[in-house]
Amino acid sequence: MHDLIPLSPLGGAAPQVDMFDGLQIREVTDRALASVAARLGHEAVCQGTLRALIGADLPGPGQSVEGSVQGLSYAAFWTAPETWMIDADHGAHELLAQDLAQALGASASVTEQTDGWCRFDLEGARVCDLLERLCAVDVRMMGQGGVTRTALHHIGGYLWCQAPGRRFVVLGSRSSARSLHHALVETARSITG
Amino acid sequence: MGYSGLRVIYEALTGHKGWKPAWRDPAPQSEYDIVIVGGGGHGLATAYYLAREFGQARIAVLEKGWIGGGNVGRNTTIIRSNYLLDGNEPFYELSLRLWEGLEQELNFNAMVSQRGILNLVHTDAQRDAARRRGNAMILNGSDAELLDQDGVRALYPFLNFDDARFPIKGGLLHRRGGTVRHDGVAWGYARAADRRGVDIIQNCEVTGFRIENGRVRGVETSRGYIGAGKVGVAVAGSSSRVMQKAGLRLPIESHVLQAFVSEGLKPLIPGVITFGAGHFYCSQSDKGGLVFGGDIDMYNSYAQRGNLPVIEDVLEGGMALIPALGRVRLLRAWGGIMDMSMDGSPFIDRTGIEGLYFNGGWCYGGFKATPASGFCFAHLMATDRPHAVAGAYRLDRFRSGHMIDEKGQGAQPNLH
Amino acid sequence: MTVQINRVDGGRVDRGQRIGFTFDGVRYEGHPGDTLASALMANGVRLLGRSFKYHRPRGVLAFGSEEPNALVELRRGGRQEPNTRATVAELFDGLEARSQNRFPTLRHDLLSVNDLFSRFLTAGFYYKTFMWPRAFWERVYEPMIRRAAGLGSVSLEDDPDAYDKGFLHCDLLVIGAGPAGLMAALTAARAGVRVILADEDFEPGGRLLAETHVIGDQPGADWAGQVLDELAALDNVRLMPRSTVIGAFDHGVYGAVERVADHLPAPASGTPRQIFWRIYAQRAVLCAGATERPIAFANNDRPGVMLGGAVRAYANRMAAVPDRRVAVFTNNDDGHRTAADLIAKGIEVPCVIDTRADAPAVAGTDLFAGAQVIGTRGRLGLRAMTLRLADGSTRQIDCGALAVSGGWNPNVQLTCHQRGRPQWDDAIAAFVPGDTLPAGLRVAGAAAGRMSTHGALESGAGAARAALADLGHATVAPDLPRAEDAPVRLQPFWHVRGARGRAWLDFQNDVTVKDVTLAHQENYVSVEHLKRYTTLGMATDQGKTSNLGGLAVMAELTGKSIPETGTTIFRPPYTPVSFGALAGRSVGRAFHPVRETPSHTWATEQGAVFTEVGDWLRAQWFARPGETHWRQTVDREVLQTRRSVGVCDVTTLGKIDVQGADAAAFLNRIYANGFAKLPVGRVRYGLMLREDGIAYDDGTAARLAEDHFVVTTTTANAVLVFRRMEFARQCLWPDLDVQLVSTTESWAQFAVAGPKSRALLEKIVDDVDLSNDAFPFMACAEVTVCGGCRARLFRISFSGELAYEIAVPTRYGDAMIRALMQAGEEFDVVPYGTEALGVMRIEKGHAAGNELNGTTTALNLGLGRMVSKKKDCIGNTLSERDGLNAPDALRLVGLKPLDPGDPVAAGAHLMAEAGPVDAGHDQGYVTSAAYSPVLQTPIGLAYLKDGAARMGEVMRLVNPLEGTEVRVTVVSPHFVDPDGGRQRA
Amino acid sequence: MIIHHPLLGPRDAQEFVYLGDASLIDRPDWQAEDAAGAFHDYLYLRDNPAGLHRELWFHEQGDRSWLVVTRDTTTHEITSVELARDVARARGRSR
Repeated sequence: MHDLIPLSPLGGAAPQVDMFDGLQIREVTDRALASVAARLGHEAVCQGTLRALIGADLPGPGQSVEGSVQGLSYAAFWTAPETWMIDADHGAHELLAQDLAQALGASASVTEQTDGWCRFDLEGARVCDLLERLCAVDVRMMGQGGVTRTALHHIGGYLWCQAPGRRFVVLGSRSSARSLHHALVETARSITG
Repeated sequence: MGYSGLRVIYEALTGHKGWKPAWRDPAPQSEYDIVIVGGGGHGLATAYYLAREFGQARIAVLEKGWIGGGNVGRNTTIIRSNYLLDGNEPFYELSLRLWEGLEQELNFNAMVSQRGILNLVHTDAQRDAARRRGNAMILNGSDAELLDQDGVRALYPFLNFDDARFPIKGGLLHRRGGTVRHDGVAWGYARAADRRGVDIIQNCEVTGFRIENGRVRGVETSRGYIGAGKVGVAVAGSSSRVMQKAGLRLPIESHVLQAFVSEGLKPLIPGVITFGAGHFYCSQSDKGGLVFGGDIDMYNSYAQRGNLPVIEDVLEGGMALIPALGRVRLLRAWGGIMDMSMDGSPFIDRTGIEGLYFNGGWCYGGFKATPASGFCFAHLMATDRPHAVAGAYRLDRFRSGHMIDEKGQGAQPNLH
Repeated sequence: MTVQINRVDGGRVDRGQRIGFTFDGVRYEGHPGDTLASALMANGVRLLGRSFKYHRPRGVLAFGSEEPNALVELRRGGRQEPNTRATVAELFDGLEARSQNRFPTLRHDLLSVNDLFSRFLTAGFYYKTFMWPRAFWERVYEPMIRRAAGLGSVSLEDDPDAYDKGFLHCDLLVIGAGPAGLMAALTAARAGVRVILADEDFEPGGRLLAETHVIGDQPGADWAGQVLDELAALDNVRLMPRSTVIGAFDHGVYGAVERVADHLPAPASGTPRQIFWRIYAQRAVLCAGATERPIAFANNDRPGVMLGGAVRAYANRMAAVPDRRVAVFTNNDDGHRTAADLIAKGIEVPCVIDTRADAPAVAGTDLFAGAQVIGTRGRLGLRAMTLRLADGSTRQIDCGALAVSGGWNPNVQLTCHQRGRPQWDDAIAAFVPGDTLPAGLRVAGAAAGRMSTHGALESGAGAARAALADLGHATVAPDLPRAEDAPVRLQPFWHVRGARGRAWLDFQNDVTVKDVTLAHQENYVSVEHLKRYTTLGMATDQGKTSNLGGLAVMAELTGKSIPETGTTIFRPPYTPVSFGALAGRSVGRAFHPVRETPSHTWATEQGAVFTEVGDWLRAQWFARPGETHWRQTVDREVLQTRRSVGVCDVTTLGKIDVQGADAAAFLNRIYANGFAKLPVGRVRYGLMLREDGIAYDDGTAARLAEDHFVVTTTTANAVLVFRRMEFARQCLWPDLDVQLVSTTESWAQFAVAGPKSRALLEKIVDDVDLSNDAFPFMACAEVTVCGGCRARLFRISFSGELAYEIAVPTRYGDAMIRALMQAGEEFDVVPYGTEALGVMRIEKGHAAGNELNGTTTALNLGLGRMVSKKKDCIGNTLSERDGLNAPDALRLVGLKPLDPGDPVAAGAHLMAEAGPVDAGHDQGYVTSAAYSPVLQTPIGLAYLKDGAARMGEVMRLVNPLEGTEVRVTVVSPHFVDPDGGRQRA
Repeated sequence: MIIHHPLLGPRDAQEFVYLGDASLIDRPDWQAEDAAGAFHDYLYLRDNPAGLHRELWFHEQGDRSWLVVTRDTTTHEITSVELARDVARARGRSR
């Protein structure tokens, strides 16, 4: 095993947590991500292989699914036509992209995305109050598993609803982690202050 | 009847009974030697210079609405000669020189105010570009000064120097640039042209061109057919619409540019400032309103109005540059339709149709060009030769690869 | 402390609490529920400001946001707030207000001398004079005019308050919470749809709070309160008081400003002063009510002359009256209500002057039917007025206030924001919303010309039901409570004729009937000419109380009807909006997001100086103790890199993952040079053109597998190149099998350059033969580093040295740079920043952003032969145009000064060694310049006409901007290692 | 403005980047007789209608689809939105 010590997107050795009245903002670093794009003419093979790999049918636009195979849990969300992001535990799947590519062969293009993103999990009764100050998405109507790409305070990213009205995941571009975090925290103070 | 301070006093003392219409409202005649389509700044200036400089008579300006109702009355009133490229800078320098004597020439105070224009630079690459531009300006007989941060601070101490995302490193100052009362330009040219016999015909929309054997014979209008020896079209914003009636397809898209004014304030901003790290430029009118703008709305439009993203983008730039403006209020936002050309530069050219001339493609820079545009278009129409400083403004320049692309953005009009 | 002499009984102010505030330094008291205007009124203060041009005394005219006169400055320092309408400023304890546009004091304003010269200062006088001598305009006239003009002032201190933005979604947006809006909101809310009810007032209810009307069995205000209680209890309703909808934009997007803390001394910590909401509404109902209009008569601008409905609202809602003796001047029945309500409050109403000969009688006061007000007196406030009775006789009446009603104009502003034109309604002698409304918007209540309370309730419910029907929701018709349904009885009357003195139309901008007459005389007849020539309607109220009056006068002069004369449409915003709200939190350092490189933390520890490159922050150089000038630092970084090895974070370069069976074919069309045959494990430099044949971007493409490339772009163009590649993929060649993913963020990438780079990397990279044979120049491979961390290794060089770029997953970027520095210690490794990077690439003659400036071709760059003519690629065809291939086309050259002490400045221009210096003799320009510590001389890259053929020529490099002119020699742009031996070593 | 994305429903136009006339899909054949003229007309000339306009938008803050939006340039009303890839194929573009 190599000896390189990872840093969190916010630059810490450990992920950061911020607590507010009715809202928690938690930096998350233990997820692996890889995108899978089906190749032309291989869509069915790609989907079938992935179904077996993650234990769930791939979702349609704006949606995510969760699945599990051999005790390992996965999630997948739609990102573009015939393209999905696969999410898995980083500890068990540091080489997620490599593994997927191997399994999918020429049926798909797989790209490692784990470190392209910073992730913040937002939880609490005020989460919609927070998000409606940051992005144009109708967050109050987002259902379980809904995923949408949007811009939060000029920073592009994904918004993933894990419990309507209560728990959302924000994936933002990793290099802007501090700006995104600043926006989340400032806005959290604004709504709870 | 001339305008002067003495005249104002005399009229005041005698009940203002002597003031005459600034221009007549003649009925259209059946035929003119020259018909100018478009009663905006460029069309009125063209008519004026045709009469004044080129000895032409029997001229009419046809305006579909009321004169000065297009972009000459909707812009942010800036004049400048700070261009980079050879095809442009001599033209805009001529324009600036014409501005400098305009009021005396027209006997109309359009409030030409050379308050200075400062283009801020925030990176080394911008400073290099500013140096190249400043030198090009000077080599073309214009004026430019390169300021460092202290130089900028001395002029505008309230800009954001200390807490800026993109710190101000300096700026290119063009002292002879400034502002002009935009409506006054249209009215001044209209009055002066009228006094030289030009018929200004409002509420007269051109609905078609009569073209016979490759030569223009006249125009169909909402007020009937009007014959013409030559027809010049100066309808920037609507160029494609009008020229389409003559069967021409242009290298132009129409886009909306929004402009803004704040509530009136006591003097605050002496000149014109252009933010180099966001979409924001600003000056203060003589009435006290901050007059400002930013980028176009990006999509093709003829609607003369824009949307919130650009409004917010402009104000974000404004606040980033001048944090003291937080409690100043935006009073009014409006939109004008820009002829965005494929290289960001205009056209003053003949068309494939004999006797039909075209002036357009001014992007969002037409106002400052008004005098030179009128002068050069008049020159072209009167002599059938382009004026020396407008020779590059040809419609076929993309075919031959002679683009005049100040911004280097290529054939995407909304990026110019 | 003054006594509230004009406070009357009743009203909605909380007399139980007293609030202290100051105006022009004098301390007064008011109550919660007061506005600054009502509190000053209660305290007997009538003079609040000065007009724009003549500096005439000005008092309160109106009740709400349409106020043109009572503009004041609030607060101090960074919170100083100019031009605030006292009529909408909520009172709070400690509020500090000052009058503006006066010197030295409000009562004694020196510029009121302008009024004496008013006959000289008519509409447009400035277009006719100030022209001689020419130089006097900027030096004398204009400064004088500017000082006199303007209204309030800005402190020039930074605003300390925060502003938020937000986004709301609803099925129905109801704009205005008067009777129509409340009924619309209630109807929709009961149907269960998502409703937003926004009202600009701090207390919703609209005119129901200002009138004595009864709804059902209860006072109107109580009914409003009951409805609001019901709405507040529903989850599907969002009530937004203190929220002004300022604009109707495309496709149901509305802008609204919520004033969160303007009624507080300061916002609570962390909370915003205001929020700018973007509201996405499926449907909207405009219930913005109506604005009363004045009647123009001689000296109708004195403090104390007010709109009748406003006087009534102050009396009924605020329990304040402008005076104890108030006369009424009206052309319609609504004026009579004012008289009745005032009388009920115990105010003396000496008379009602009604222009209508057949005006109905009013109980409790004298009626002068068919009479007109022809003059007023009172230097700083109304004391008396003169009437001309129906029989032509005149009469003088003492009064401290005059309530004027010329009828009511529907507030159609938002219906015009998408350039809809209102239409004339003879029945109410006003413009009502036209046919072309913003899509999805309906209008109800007085805004739609339904002037009675019943009409408001009925049309509000109807509009909501129609809107919901559009959306497929069934609604139940609500039981409409009983309410007054008086018809509008009005005789249009705009201005009093045949009287001496100026009659004001636009109070703030000092536009009088005479000005309109002059505009007509001078042919400024179209409405737009009238407005622009006279400034009518251009003040901070945007003509809410003045436009129609001016139009009516012009209509009379032209002999046309008002609708034939025209109308002006309104533009956003409905009321002025603070810059701060529209900017939100994108201010200061948060103006744009910051992008940090993976080594940012480490670089900060090293004391790096950072520079902005787009949104990225990059280390510019790493100063060491004892270095006093950045040049010392950069020279060291360059020399040490070229001598041993340097490390630079190059993560910011765009990285695009290109995969698919047709990936090679795709790149072959994207790049001007060929890529089809690039072997796996190799990298190639690539040049992209725009379709117009101009060089667009350059970078490398590494072939990791038959069907997998990694493309790099310049930092500046990363996003744009990706977008263009997607365009080509989706729109031009949709059946090529290729997939694109931006991976710029995923990999931390470092350049390791210099003769010792191989030795350094051999310590880092696991088990890979890095020898020149095994891993030659332009090789690439997927490897592991530091005992198993996956990585990508590219042997590419921007510096011209033996060099590599090594990429690891971003989370390990920090550890990687530390590992590189540690491993490199024995080789005297140096970190270098963008400045040294730039110096080395100039020394090597590599083009960068300054050379790829969007106007230059491959030919200009000296890369003409790279453009393959044997294949289709973007830009190929149009690159062949004559204008881009002139014999003397610019060519990239190097420059060296004859005297190494002379500067070479980027942006300086090249002239022949002898001859004139002007644009006509311009030969080219310097794109990039640097001091070369290797050559120990300044050097530059330049575009020079026919430059390739001019090697060795001595030229003048002129920089008149900074007053320098130096002699330079034209040389090859490849200053260092021109045959590339080092990078292949 | 709101663009009704065929896959993602209504989205604020601010999430998109505008390119221009959808005729930019119809890139000429580089080997045709008058390729230079065809490319000139393709790249530089525009109908620029006052009325219905088919135009290209890129969903940059979304799924990275290029869309063909039919919009009235005088009112901004949008009457149809299609995936540009489908439009391109329908216009005969392939490999």
